[in-house]
Formats: sequence, C-alpha cells, structure tokens
Amino acid sequence: MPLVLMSLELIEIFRWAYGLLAELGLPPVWVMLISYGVIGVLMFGVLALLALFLVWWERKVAGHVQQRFGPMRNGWHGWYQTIADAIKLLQKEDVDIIARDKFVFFWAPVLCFVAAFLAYICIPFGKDLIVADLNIGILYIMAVTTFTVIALLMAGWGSNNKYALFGGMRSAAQAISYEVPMVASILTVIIYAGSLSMVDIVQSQNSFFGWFICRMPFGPIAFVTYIIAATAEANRAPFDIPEAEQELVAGFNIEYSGMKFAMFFLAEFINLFTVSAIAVTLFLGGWEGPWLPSWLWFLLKTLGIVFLLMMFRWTYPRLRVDQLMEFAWKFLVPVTFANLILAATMKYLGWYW
Amino acid sequence: MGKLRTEEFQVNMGPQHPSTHGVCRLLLTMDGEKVVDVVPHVGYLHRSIEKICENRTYAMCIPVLDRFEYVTAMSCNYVFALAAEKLAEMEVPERAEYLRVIMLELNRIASHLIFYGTTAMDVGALTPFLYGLRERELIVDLFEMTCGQRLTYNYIRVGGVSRDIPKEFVPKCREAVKIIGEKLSDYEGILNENPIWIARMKGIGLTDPQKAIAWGVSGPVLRAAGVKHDLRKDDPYSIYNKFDFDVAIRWNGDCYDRYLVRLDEIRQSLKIITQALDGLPEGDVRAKVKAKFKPPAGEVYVRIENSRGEMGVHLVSDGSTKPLRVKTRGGSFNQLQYLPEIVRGKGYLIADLVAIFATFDIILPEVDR
Amino acid sequence: MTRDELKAYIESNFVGRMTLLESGKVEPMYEIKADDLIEVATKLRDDLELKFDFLCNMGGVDTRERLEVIYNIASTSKLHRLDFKVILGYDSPAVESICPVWPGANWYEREMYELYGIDILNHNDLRPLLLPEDWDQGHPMRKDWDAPDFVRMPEL
Amino acid sequence: MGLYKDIKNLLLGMKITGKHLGRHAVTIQYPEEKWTMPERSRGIVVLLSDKETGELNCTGCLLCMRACPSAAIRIDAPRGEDKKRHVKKFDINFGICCFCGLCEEACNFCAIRMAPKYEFSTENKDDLTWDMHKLQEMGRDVDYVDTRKKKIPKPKPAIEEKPASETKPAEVKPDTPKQEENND
Repeated sequence: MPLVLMSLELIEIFRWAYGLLAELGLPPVWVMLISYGVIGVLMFGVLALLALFLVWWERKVAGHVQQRFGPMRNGWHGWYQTIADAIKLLQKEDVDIIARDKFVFFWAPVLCFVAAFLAYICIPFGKDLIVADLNIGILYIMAVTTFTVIALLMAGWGSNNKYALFGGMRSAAQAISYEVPMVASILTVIIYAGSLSMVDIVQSQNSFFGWFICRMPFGPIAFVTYIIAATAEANRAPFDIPEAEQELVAGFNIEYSGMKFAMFFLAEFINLFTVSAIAVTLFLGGWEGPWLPSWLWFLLKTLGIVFLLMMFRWTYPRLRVDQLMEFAWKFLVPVTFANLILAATMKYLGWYW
Repeated sequence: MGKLRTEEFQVNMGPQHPSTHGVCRLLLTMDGEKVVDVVPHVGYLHRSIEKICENRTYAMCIPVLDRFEYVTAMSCNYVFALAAEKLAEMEVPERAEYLRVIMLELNRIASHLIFYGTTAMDVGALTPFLYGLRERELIVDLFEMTCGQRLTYNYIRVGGVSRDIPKEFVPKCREAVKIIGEKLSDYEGILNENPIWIARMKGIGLTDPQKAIAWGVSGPVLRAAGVKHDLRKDDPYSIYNKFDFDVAIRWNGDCYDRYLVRLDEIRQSLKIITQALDGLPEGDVRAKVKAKFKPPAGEVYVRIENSRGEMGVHLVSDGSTKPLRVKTRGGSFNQLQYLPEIVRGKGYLIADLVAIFATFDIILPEVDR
Repeated sequence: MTRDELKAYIESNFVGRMTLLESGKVEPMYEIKADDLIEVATKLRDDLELKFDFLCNMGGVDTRERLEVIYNIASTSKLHRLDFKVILGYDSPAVESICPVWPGANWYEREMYELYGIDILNHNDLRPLLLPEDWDQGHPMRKDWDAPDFVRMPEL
Repeated sequence: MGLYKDIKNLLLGMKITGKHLGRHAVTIQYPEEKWTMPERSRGIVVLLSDKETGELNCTGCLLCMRACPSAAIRIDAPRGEDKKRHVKKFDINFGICCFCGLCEEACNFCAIRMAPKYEFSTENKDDLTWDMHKLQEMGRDVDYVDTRKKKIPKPKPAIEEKPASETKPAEVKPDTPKQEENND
C-alpha cells in the first residue's frame, strides 16, 4: 500500500482499493456494484466541491480584477465562504409561487443539476482515470450537456414569469445556435484523432506539438471557435444573455430560491468546468505532460481555461441577443465549416503531422 | 398553413430592476424581444422637496436640496444659492467663486465617473464600475476633507461657501486631477474600441437635435446630438468666462456619442480645475449676510449646467425668511419624458432600452423630487 | 440679444399682450393672458429674432392670493432667456396646454395638474405623474393644503 | 483589417483587467481596519462638556433647534428661578437627522459638534433617539478649541461660522451673547 500511494497517480489507488475489494471474496456482482457506488459518490463529492471552489475562485478573480479583496472572512482568504453560502441556501425558505407549473418548476433545477454531472462519465481526469471509456465519448457528452437547455427552458416556462420566459427562450435559442459551431470545431479534432473516444483523442496528441492546438493552421482556429462557442454554451459573459441581470434581472432563475437556486448556480459552474475539460481533452493534450502526475496536469490545464473564461466575464460587455445570433450564424458557423473543410482536405492530402 | 399568430404583451421594468437607476417603472409593450412602446411611471421617490422648502428658511433649504439630485449635490446647493443671491443682488467674494467652480467641476467629474461605471455595468461589463468608483473616491475624499460629507455636502451657501478649504486640499486636488487624467486612458482602453461595446452602443438611441430641443433635453445628451449648447459658455454664470475650455460635442446622437461626450467632459473639467487651482485668490469665502436672510420680494429663474443637463431653480420670494416657491428643474426630468419618443416604434430590443436609459444618465430623485 | 434689447423688442412687438410685472425686478417677468397664451407662445417660438425653442421650466405658484403658472423659456441659438407667467384665480383655474408649442411641457403640466389643481385644457394625457394613481387628498402644493407631517417643525 | 483590429482591442481590454489583477486592493477590511475620517467629517452629533468642570456646555438657547432643517433636535430648557435656562431634555433623533451640520454652525457655546464618528447603528429604530447623557458621553473624547469667553458679561462670539437664528429669541437674551451674527 505505501508503495501505491507513493506513485501519485490516483488510478493506482483506485486499482489497489479495487484489488482489496476483490480479495474479500464477495460475488463479482457485488464487487461491481460497490465499486461503482463508491465511484459515483466520489465523483459527486469531488465535483460538488469543485463547483464550490470555482465559485470562490471566480469571486476572488473578480475581486482582484476590480481591486477589491473578494471573500475574506471565512478562513484563509475566505476559503470556505462558498460552503457557508451553500449551507445558508440550504436553510433558506423555498419560496413556492402560486402561479407556477408545479411539475416543471420543481424538476427544472433537478434536471439541470443532473445533466451537469452526466458528462463526467467519460471525461478522462488522468491516465486511465475515466469512469467509462465510451467509444462514442464526445458524442455522448454533446448529447447530455444539451439537457441543460431543456432544464433552463423548463425553468423559464414553469416560473410563469415574463422575465424567466425570456431567459428560457434566449437560452434555448443560444444553445441551439452555438451547438453547431461547437460541434464543427470538435469535428476538426475528430477527423485527426480518428475516434470519438475521449481516451483515444488524448492519446493521439502525445507530444506538445501533437496537441491539436499546435496543428497549424486549423488547430488554433478550431480552439478559438470552440472556446467562443463553449462560453456561450456555459452561459458565461459575454454571452450570458439568458440571465443577463441588467436586462432580465436574473433570467430563468428569477423565481427560484434556496436550494433550487443553488442547484442552478452550482450546475452553471460545473458546466463551466465541463466545457473547459473538453477543451483541454480535445486541444491541449488532456492529461499529457511531463514530471507531474497526469491528473494534476489535467486539473491545471482545465483551471487555466476556466481562468481565461473568468477573465472574459470580468472584462467584456454583454452582446445583445440578435448580435449573439448573428455572430453564431454569420461568423462562427462559416468559419468553423471552412476550417473543417480545410482540415479534412489537409488530412486527405496528408499535409499534417 | 395560416400565419403564426403573435400578440403584444406588457412587461413591467421596475420599480425594482437593476438597470433603472433607482425606482423608475417602465411599462414596456413588447413584441417578442422588441420594445414597441414604453411608458415611464415615476413618483416612487417623490419626497416633495419643493413643498418642504416652502416652510424652511433659506439656510435650511440647502441641505434639503442636497437630496434633489444627490449625485451632484454641489450643483443643487449652488443653483439655489445663486438664485437667492440674485434676488438679494449680493456680491460673492472672488475666492468663494473659485472654490465653487472647483467644487462644481469636481462634482461633475464624480458624476460622470458614476455614469461611466453604471453604463458599463448596464451593458454588461462589471469591472469598469469599480474602476470608475475608485477614482470617484478620490474626489469624494476631497469633499469630505473640505465640508465633512461625502454625498450631501451643504457646502455652497448663500453668499459664498460654508468654510475655507483646508491647507492640504490644493496639493491633494492636483494629485487627484493627475490620477484621473491618467486613468482615463484605462477607461478608454477597456471600452472605447471594444467591438462588443461598439456593437452595443453605435447607432442605438438616435436623438434628433430639433426634437430634443423641443422636448427640453439638455446637457450631454443634447451635445452628443450635435447641438453646441453649454450654459457655461452660452449663459455664463459664476466665473466660468474666465476659464479656457472647450464644449465637448459629438454629432451622431447615439449612445456611443453620449458616452464619448461625457468622457470628453471629464477632460475639460480637469482643465478647468487646474486653471482654477492656479488662479485661486486669497480672501474671504463668504459675504456678509444679514442676521435673518430676507431677500426682497420678487422672483428669478437661474439655470446652470449640471452633469445631467440644465439644472434650474425658479425662486419666488415674498420678502419673508422663507421662500414662497422653489420650483426646481432637473435635466433627467426632460430626458425621461423624451425617452418614449426615441424608443417608440424603432424596434429596439430590451437590451438597447437599457443602454439608452443608461446613457441618458437619468437619476430618479431628480425626476421625482 | 441682450436683456435690454430683448425688453425693447418685446415691448414693441407684443404690445398689450405681454405686460411687464413688477415682481421681475431682477429679471424681467411678463404676464400673458390665459386666453392669449398659445398664440403668444407660438409667436415667441417662431419669431426669427426671438426663436425661443427651449422650454427650461414651468410650474405653478400659489401666492396665497392667486395661482400663477410660470414659464421659463430660452433660445438655444440666440442664447437669450425670458420668463412669463399666466395669472389665474382660485376658482376653477385652467390654462391651455402648451404642448403643441413646446412638447417638453407635457410632464410639467401633468405635475401642475395634480399638485396645484390647475386644469390643463387640451392635454392628451393627464394621468397623475408623481402622486399615486388613487390620490384623493387634494392638491399638495397649494398653500392651504395641510398634511400630517411625520415630524412637525418646532413652532418657535 | 477589421477582424485584426477587433481582436487587438479585445486583447487590450484583457490586458487592462489583467494588469489590475496583481495590484493591491484599494478597499479596506472594515471591522479590523478602520478608516479615519477627516477632522471636519460630519459623522455623529455630540454634546461637548466643559474641559474643567465636565459639565455640558449647552446653555439651552435653542439656536440649534431652530437651525435644524429636519427638526431632529428636541430641547426642553425651562427657565429656573435664577432666570437661567436649565437643560432638562436634549434629544436628537438620528433617524431623521440629515447630518447637514447647521446646528454646529448655529451654536455659539461650543456645545454641539459633529464628530468624526460613524459607528452608531442600532437594531432598533427607537434606539436612534439619543438623550442628553448619551450624547454627552459620546462627546467626552472629542477635542475642541474652547472659543467661549467665560465670565465676561457680554462675550463676543469668536467662532468663524456664524450661527443661524430664525427668529430672534428675545427672552433668551440674558444668557446668549449678542446676536449680531450672519444668517446662513
């Protein structure tokens, strides 16, 4: 056991624990059930904590950009501020408005929260550190993250509030529009990786110059268009029109309070991490990197992208809803498709490394 | 297949809404995301300042009028003091006039910095708000050092100013002027050429100069539409004709020009302050005012150029210690009633309305009084 | 025009229609008859020498003897300014709306209507502006209006 | 090259926000770190006491009460047998006080001051009405220049800010100095 822990690779610990479990002599079904249960709980816990960390980090970044402190009260630089906030939100009264559509209103935050977690089944956190290496990995992720849109639309409709409805409709329109350039930029990568599996994609970029962002000239273009589309997918500024607080007050979550609001809020940050993790996996070589353990590389790269998105949010004004659509259909879609054709041609001609 | 049936619906924007700068209720008639019509409902902040002033003495009116337009409370102090002085035909010491100009211009900068921040925030950029307020803090500190308050100054009085500036004021003021001048490049860098900012502001909320004049619109909103109308030049009050400054003017009359005009005005105000600090004479800061200030019966209307347009007071005196009527006029009042004119039927989106409202720089206490 | 030129011009061109009042010692203050208001106002606006295109301010005054409506107008091109007023009695005071001349008077007239009870004739929209929509306690800016203050000023 | 210019300007914005990232905050952490108000700050209204005897400087002349635009000051100072006023009640309601400083300027006796203190929030609105003793306690540590001229029959007011008096208090004459002052 000590030797296992020395290796710093998290997967070794899991393997060791699994070995212990297997040696107990339980039936294989039980071993499987227990191990998946443990993994599920672990994933949930880690991601929830990660979301709380991101909330705190966002507030710190915002604070420092604006020459403030950000949270400073709870713990060192307010490190457990968001945990305290979450606990406070748990205790808050769940304001139940009369004129809502009860079923839709109740299930919207749940669906949003669940959909945010689903994508993590096939995101490789490190070498071999993946829950299930689906051979349709990236397709699966694209499919389940779209659930969020349904959840936001449900929230907008169920609240029976005009602002919320605006938010929900904007969110749906935005997500549908940006799905297209996003998938097109992902396809650029898939053409070269030759697989939809996340693990295969990472393994196909095994050196720094093998990273898809370094593949000239289509790599950087695909990366930039992906980041733009991902910002919109994650409802982040400057594309945060569904909850544009200066126009729609809070958009789709205007009527939500307490834990329901917290679910939306955390789901937003988990989505932020998801899109960054996908960007890292597709373009920045995933867990690849020297010296440090693979999961740490993955985490560092992902947090780097998250930081970039945060800086976007605290720097740029918000686009208007029609400009947002225009930008997606008149700029991003042509650019990504042209890029896709370029990449495919180069692949066909063999002009790549 | 028949035509898809759509219908207009109404949305209440406010009284509690993040971008209505106070408690203004805009009743929007919407066609989807498009604003078809807007009807402003005001009065949520009505404190009947005019009625209150009618049963206060002239000295007491000034702190009450501080609350008339609290972002530039110095102007409110000044316009009332000016009206009372004009009625009593009183001379004000020169040092007091210089101090008044310094304070008015500092306050104009403070107000435009708030405008810069809140407009950026309404358009979605949150950080400039903090940058704007950071520099405003320097000015507010100067005010507090001088008169003891940060927002409701009660500094400019009938016959002069309430007290002389402290010794460290002049160097600190020069330093603040220098810092603000430097930071302006930051402000412009973060927004001016930003493509998103330009897309949001250019060509939005076009004001027609002739119509704007007819509706009584004044100040930066009018100047952004190409009308060179600045009371500091056109109808000089105090000692503004001693200073060398330009009237900031733009020609398109859209949100972007209104924003640029205000940034230019900050520069011009810095120029005026520097000149005023250089020429600050020694002497008294307050004229002798009789024990019970009783201006002779009569009436007068005075107007000054505030950061939101023309600010005026029509003061009617019946020769007693209390004014008979104080009719105040603020720029926001006319601009808010002009707002439906430029929004109605133009097909602006709700986000444009927010930008227009922000660049009109309407604050509600001035409307509701 | 300077103030004296303006005074002379008005005296010669508005004979009998604008009378100089003594309350305007500091700045000239004219009186216009209520039934002549629109015509004079239109002339003031359209006269090429005057060009009063800008309504600065207007409002009611209660002098305890009579009601008045004050108008402060200015010209953005000629850079001069003028004050005039319409004097009304207490019983059913009414004044013609000058929105056709200066549209910016709209809200000022609404405000005057609710605060002073001065009826505005031919006004398109006389909803209450500052007061609540169900206000029925009279006209607050009248001098005889007495309201329960929150805190009374001490009688000294 | 519109696209190039746009990207350049977008990056310029990031550069400015990024530049601020490393700078020190300009805000302060309030309860730990307190901001000292300038000497002239109009924070809270306090009553000053005589430096030697420790008694209130207030003579009950009601000048501040008359100068107050929001009627926040309530004084009850009936005449005693010696024809002098004795302050029985001196209440200030901070709920309606507008912190304009006119009371301080009206006072001829260095009795009322606006001190640079700002921590007086309460949980109860009624607690905002402070009585004479509390105001005096708050004013104990406020330093001031005693400009009164004591034991001189007709002292001249020497402070710069001349008080405002709305009506001349004829019956107050015995213990107020000559009221030749400016109004505000």
